[in-house]
Amino acid sequence: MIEIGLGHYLTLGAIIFSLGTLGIFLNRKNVIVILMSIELILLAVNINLVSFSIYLSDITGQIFTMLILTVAAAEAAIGLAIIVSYYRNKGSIRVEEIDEMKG
Amino acid sequence: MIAHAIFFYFFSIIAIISAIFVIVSRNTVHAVFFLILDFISIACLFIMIGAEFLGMMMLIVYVGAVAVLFLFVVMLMNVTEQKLSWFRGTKKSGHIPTGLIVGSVILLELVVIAGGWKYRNTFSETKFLSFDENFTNTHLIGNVMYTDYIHLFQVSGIILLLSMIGAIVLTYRKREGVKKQNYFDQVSREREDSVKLVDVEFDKGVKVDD
Amino acid sequence: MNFPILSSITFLPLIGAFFVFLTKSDKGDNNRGAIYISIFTTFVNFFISLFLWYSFDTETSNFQFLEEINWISGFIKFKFGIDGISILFIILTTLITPICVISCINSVKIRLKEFLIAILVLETFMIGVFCSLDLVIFYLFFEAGLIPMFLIIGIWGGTRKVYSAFKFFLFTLLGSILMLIAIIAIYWITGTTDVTQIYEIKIPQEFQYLLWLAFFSSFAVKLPMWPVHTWLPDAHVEAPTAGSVILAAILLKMGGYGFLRFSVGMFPIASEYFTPLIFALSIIAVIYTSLVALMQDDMKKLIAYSSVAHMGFVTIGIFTFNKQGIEGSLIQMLSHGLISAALFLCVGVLYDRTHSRLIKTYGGIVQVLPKYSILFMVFALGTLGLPGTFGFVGEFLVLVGTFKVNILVAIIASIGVILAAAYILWLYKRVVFGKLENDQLKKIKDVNLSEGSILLFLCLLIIFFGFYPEPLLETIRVSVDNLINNYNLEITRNIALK
Amino acid sequence: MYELKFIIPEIFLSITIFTLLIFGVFKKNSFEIIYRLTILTIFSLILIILTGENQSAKIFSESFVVDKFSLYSKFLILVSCFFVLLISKKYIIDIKNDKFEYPIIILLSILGMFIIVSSNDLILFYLGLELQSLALYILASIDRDNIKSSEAGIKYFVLSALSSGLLLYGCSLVYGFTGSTNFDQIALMTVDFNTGIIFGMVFIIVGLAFKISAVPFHMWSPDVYEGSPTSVTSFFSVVPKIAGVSIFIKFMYLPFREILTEWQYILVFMSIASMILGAVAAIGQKNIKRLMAYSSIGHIGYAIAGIAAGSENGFKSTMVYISIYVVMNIGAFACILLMKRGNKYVEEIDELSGLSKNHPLISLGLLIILFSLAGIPPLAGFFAKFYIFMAVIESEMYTLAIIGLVTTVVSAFYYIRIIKVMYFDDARKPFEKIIDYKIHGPILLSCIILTSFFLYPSFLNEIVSKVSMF
Amino acid sequence: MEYAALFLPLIGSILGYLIKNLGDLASQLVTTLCVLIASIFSIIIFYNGIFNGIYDNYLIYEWIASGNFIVNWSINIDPLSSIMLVVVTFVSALVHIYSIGYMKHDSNIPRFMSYLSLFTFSMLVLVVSDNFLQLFFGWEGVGLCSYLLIGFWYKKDSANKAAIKAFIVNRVGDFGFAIGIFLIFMFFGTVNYAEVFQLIPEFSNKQINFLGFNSNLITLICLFLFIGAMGKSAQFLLHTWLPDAMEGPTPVSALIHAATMVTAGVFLVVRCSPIFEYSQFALNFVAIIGMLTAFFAASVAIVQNDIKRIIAYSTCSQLGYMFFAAGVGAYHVAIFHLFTHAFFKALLFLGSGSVIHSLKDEQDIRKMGGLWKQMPFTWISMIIGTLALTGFPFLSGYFSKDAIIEFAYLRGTGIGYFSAGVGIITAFLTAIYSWRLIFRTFHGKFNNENLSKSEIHDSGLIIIIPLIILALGSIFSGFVFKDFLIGSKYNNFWNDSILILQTFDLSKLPVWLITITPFLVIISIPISFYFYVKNTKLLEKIKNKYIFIHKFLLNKWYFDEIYDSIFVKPTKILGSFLWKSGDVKTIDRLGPDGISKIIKIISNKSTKFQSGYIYDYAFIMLLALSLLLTFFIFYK
Repeated sequence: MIEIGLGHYLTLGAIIFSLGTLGIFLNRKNVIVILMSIELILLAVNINLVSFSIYLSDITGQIFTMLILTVAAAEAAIGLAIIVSYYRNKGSIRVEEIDEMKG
Repeated sequence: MIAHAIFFYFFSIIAIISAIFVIVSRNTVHAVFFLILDFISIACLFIMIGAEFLGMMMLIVYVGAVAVLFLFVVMLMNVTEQKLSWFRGTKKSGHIPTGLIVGSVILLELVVIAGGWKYRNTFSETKFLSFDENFTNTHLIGNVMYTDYIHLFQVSGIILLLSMIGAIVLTYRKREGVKKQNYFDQVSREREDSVKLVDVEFDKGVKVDD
Repeated sequence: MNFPILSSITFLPLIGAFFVFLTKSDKGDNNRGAIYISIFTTFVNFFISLFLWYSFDTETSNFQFLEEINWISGFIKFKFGIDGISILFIILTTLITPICVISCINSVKIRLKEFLIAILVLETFMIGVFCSLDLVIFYLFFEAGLIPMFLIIGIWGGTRKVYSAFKFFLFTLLGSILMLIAIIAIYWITGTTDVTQIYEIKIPQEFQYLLWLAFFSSFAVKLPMWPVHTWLPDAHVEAPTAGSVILAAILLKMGGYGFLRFSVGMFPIASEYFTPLIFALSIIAVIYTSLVALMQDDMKKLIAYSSVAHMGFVTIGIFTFNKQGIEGSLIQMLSHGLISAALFLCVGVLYDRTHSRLIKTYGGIVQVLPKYSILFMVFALGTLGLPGTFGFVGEFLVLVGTFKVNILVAIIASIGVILAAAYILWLYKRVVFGKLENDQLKKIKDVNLSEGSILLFLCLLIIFFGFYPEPLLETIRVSVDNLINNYNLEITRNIALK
Repeated sequence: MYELKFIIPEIFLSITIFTLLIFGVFKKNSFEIIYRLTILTIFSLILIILTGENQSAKIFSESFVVDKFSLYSKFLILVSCFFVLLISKKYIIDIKNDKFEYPIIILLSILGMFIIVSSNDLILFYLGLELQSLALYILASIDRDNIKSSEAGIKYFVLSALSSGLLLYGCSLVYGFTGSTNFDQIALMTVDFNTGIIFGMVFIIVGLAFKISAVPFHMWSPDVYEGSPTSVTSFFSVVPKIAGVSIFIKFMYLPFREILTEWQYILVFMSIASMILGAVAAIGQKNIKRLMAYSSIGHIGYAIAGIAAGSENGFKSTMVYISIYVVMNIGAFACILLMKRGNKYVEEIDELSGLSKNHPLISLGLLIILFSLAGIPPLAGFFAKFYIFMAVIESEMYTLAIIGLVTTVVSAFYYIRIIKVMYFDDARKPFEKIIDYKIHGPILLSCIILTSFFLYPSFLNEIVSKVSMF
Repeated sequence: MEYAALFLPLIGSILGYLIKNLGDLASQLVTTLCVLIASIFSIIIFYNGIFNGIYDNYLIYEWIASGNFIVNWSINIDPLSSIMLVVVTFVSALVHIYSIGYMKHDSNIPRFMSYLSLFTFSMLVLVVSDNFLQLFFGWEGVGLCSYLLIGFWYKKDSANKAAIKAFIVNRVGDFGFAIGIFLIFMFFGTVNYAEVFQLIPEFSNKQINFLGFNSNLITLICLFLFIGAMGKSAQFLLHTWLPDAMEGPTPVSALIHAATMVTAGVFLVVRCSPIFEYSQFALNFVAIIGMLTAFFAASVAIVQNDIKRIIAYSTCSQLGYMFFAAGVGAYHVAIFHLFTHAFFKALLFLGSGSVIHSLKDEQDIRKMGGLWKQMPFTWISMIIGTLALTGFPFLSGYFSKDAIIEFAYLRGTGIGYFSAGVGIITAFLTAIYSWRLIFRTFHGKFNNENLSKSEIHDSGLIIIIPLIILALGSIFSGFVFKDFLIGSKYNNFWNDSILILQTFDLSKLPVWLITITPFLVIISIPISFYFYVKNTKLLEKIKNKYIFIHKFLLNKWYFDEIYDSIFVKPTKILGSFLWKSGDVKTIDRLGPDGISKIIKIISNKSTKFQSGYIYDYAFIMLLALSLLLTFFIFYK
């Protein structure tokens, strides 16, 4: 317990990852929260990568993390843009109401 | 050692709790704030284990840009206040228990793998996370970022460009009926374009457009 | 390499179809060009096939007129060739197709051009089936025939055409996919899909059973055997006359041909092992469908069920593995090809005039259609296997062959012959004889020149071969001998191994 | 500098994108010209690839691979994109979506795909994937005034982001347990068995399966296909699939080649599930785009079956399959893009009723394409399936083969149902007469390829057999 | 000449139909001429056979050759076939002539004549064959012609039904016959008579397993062949078609259902005498069936009212005689009776046809009576025929029928004695019903209400001439040919065409046996005169007293009803059961329809998963992920 090793970090990553996934499929109301959950997942990945990188003394992992940060930002931007566009059409972003197409 | 442990537990507990609040809070603005808190605590952890450049990047990019973007959109759409928690739908369904079960199954399995990793032979002798004293983390990244990984850097640039284009395509609207000055048109206007000399025949008048 | 006569005979109709496609499609029924082209093509094809028969060497069991082109590089060759077994089917095909073309000129009212294209394309596929000496090529043609037939039933069919077309298509497709798996498996077992090579290499015994079953599933549906026959009555009933004719005369024969060429030829041990199964299904088919046929109120359905019964004889004959049985079933297939085609044409003649296939509509038509009645009678007699008609030769040989192998099967199958007499004569009585009560019937005209000449031609053929089947028997003799010899060799070798 | 000659196509593409973007921004109503320039760009890219460097190389510290396999995939991507752009132009203008960004985004997604198929490194692969996906999100919701399109965008975005997350998590595990992001290094490190790597592999496969819409990660595709503008749907159903399948193959056969027995389970499962669901769920569909979505789910099932065979023949057959699939789908969508009646594009299958009477040639074309999709010989679709099953049976996966073939029968049902609607049912009002060689040409070409394929079916094989990654 | 004798009727048949546009007369002439010439040729052949011993086998060509199954078309002339040739062509020629007059008013004369000639051809093919398959061809061919001719008046529903019945019952017989042929081919490897007969002795003790029963091969073959003969010759159990067949025109009944076709069965048994001789069981079976038929048919004939049916039952009965003659081994006697029977039965039929013709198609004898003055020629010829039939001394029937009873007795076995006894009783019954026919028709009161007596007159010359010729035949044929055919030197004539292993000793005949039959026959005349003309009330009384027996006989022992409920109805019910519940409700419902329904249900279910909600989609993805992970954790 006292000696903090890689396993601890990975466990933290795993917990945040699971919370992120839960956030996606338990959510019923707001699409933006789903976006935030996705950010949580990416965060979990970052934790993994950074701790691996430190552990392996290999800088690649951190580079990877940095690029993920970039991509996450881009993704968030586009995601929000789509949500805005949807909101303009529908007047709502409740997840429960996004069911125009099914079957 | 102990300091490491204390800091780790402190920040990770904050991170987990705030992550939980991100997904359960009724107010979206609160959720965004919890997200920011989460990022900050993770950034602290990064700094603590020696990835200080990344930790700072997190703060700048996530907290400074992404989270603000979120806040902006949340405010824009006026969807902040909700009566019920996010995961409670209008229709009754058993999705919460099943979701929790599936989530915990995934979590357990991931933890098992993380635990299993510990006993892997090749890596098991190292108990501490390693710190390289000679170079700072920033140096290390800087050394490779624009040399070995220049192509990645370029591609991520293109991705950002694309997201820009995308955001514009999806949300930018030309307002109809807004009068705007067009300097280029003004300057390039010639006499021939605007004045027309007409020989008017007697007693016929002239037909004027517009 | 000589002139590729088999390829030309196979692909000539396709070229014809292309030219028909190019003709101007008039709104009206004035598709002269299309008609002439298709008649010309099919007749030329018929004469080429006759020439093929003429130059066919009946003394050898080897495949003749071989053609070989690299096709899928490395493992599959486009191989064509015929022996005594396949040549007659080719002639049957080229004979029936012009008849269909001529018959449909009168009866098909809409989209004649497309109809002709479909028939011509179908002819290509059918001939291809009988020519191909490679399993993959065979499969290709075997399945491809579904497309035009599906359209023929669906577009020009009767009231329940959609149901029937779908049933036909999906049923036969489902049947044959297992065969595709088996073909591929054979390739990985033997390293080739060339039938002649597989004959020599011989498939190991332990694989034979499953492979045989896979092939069986395909042929049984196509043939069709009980209990997978139910697509046939529906398809026949709804198909236009020409479609029914082709279906009955040729498509069904592919199953029998497949059994002979592939099941017996490639898997002799499994064939022997599964003979009881075949016998059981076949005699059930013979009795069951004859009984069902007895009670039909729709002429086409009745004939369709009778086809199933007749095909039961074919399978029984093939799996006797003696000369009489196999030659008999070959003759039976040919005769059924002619007779059932003729019967469907007969029904078509009536249908064109009154637009009803129900038996109860008719009665006493001999008074208005005397010529027709005589021709119909000959075909009816052919169906019930009266000596002196083509139908008898095959049926009797099959029974003779079967009796040598399994007395019980032969006896039960013979009961089918009695039932055949019952249903076909009863049909004839209800349609042709009796009082002419339906006023609609009083105005109809006897067969016209084209119908009459087709039917008369078929009638003469049926009688001629009934009295003198020797040309056919001579053609198939050596090949059948060879088949049986190979089979016996394999069986004895297998027994010796045990 | 030596290395740059291998990425001439990518450089050319990037520079063109920038140029076109600048051009488009400054010129008004530039859609028409930029669209043409885009087509021209793609055409010249095809030429560049055909005439360009022919030898294999690994550049950028072995993270970027140029070999025949990637070149073939790129070629296929370009050609299919070329035709998709050709057929969809009229539609885009008709639905008033003629933004100049549209072709540029397509070019960007193609750049992403180029990176994907060439990548030999997890990071590069991820970036390429994101570049492509982001472009696709935008494309899906590009008809921004249409609620369906926005909804499609939202669904696609959320689910795809989730799948990217899963994929990334897998990447992190793989990186952590092997110590490298390079495919070759990963392959070396996976020799000794490790659950962590397998977990990473599972996550990565899930992410990839999502991108090519394999069951059970397919849920997005029917909705997105239906909601997106048809021009985008036709793009979706063809181009990203090529990149997805080719990177799928690459993952299975390069980094994970040592744990073949492990991923075969997943692939067999996904393949069977996709084939069955693709066949079964399509039956009840009324919207033809939705039907095409299920159809492509089914087809992906077959493609995966080829990969699952785990042999050289297996992945080659998959390449052949996807090539033929592209031909068929472009043809099919070209026909769908002709379904315009009274200034409105219609998507219901019933609208095709009696098409053969009013538009005999188009319906003949669609007939050939549909039969080919159903895999009926002698059309090319049959050969595609044939090669797949050759490989599958070679690996003695008989169950997979049998289930696969049974599903072809089921799927034949809904294909011929469309044919039934066109040919057997009564005629409706004819569609608007569209005479556009840019649409009819691809249909004709597609039909010619499909029907004449049997003349020399090893044509594609011979090309693919030269394609090797190793 | 042999070819001509065989093929002329065929040519006549085809030509006769083809030239129908030239008028009825042309086809009548052509067909009749052809058959006439053929009959002359056959007489020449017969003559050459008897006196010059010219017998030969003419091969026409190979019909079917499949492996060792080789069948020829050939003309085999031997004593048996030559005598049959004569019978067939001669009677046929007369019937042709008769038909010209009889069918005068019919609208389909060419068709009728053509059928008749075709029938003649088939019958000839049958008798001249040298192998079983050609025999089978003729066998079925005559069956077909019989079918066509019975159903000649196609507007009559009863005629059509009778035709189909005739064909199908015959088919049942043929089924047995075919199995016999299969057995022969299976064990002897050939279907040629000569070769088969040669091999028979070697196989005489061979036991085979037939459907689980061990039985003697020869017996089996004989029994199956005999089933065929039973069908064709309308023997007990398979006789039901013959009375119904009287729906056809009378010349048809005369030719087919009396003189020729029905005797084919007898011919078959005689032809196969080399086989039958080796199986006592089969012979006994033949004798018993023959006996039963003879008695049964005679008993039924007594109460029937349709003039043609009575004669038909009489035919049945006489065929029974022939069979039991064959059954006791007296094949030559059977043929002799066949020969004489052809004459007098044809005569009777044609005579009754003449009556029917005159009475405007009235066949019920209750509506006749007292016609002898109006139709003297017919009356006389009928009397001659009846006398011959009943075996009145020195007419043809006397020689042949008594000979049968005598030979049966001479056989010396139990069966032989028994059959002789039954034969005598049946002869008495025969006499009774024959005279009943005569008295009811020609004597007593005229009972017809539709027709005045003055309208009735004898038929024209063209009808009378055949009657006269046949009458002469009936009178003299027995006496003339007796010595050739059944005399003590019968072997001189028959050569090897029939085989009788155990010869008969004619000298052992007791006198009472020779005299008893003629005595019964003669006293039957006054008895029946009393019952049927003088004191009809007594008959009524007897009838009412034994109403049950009368009904039983009138309904022909209820055979038709029994067959209907055993075979016909169940077949139909089974047929529609298999169709409706077998094909439609079981195979289709479980097969294609069921599967497609299931697939549609699955399809609907599976599209329900596609709920449209993002969270559901994500959930399914993650669920699948967790399942995969779990799989790997527990699998590894």
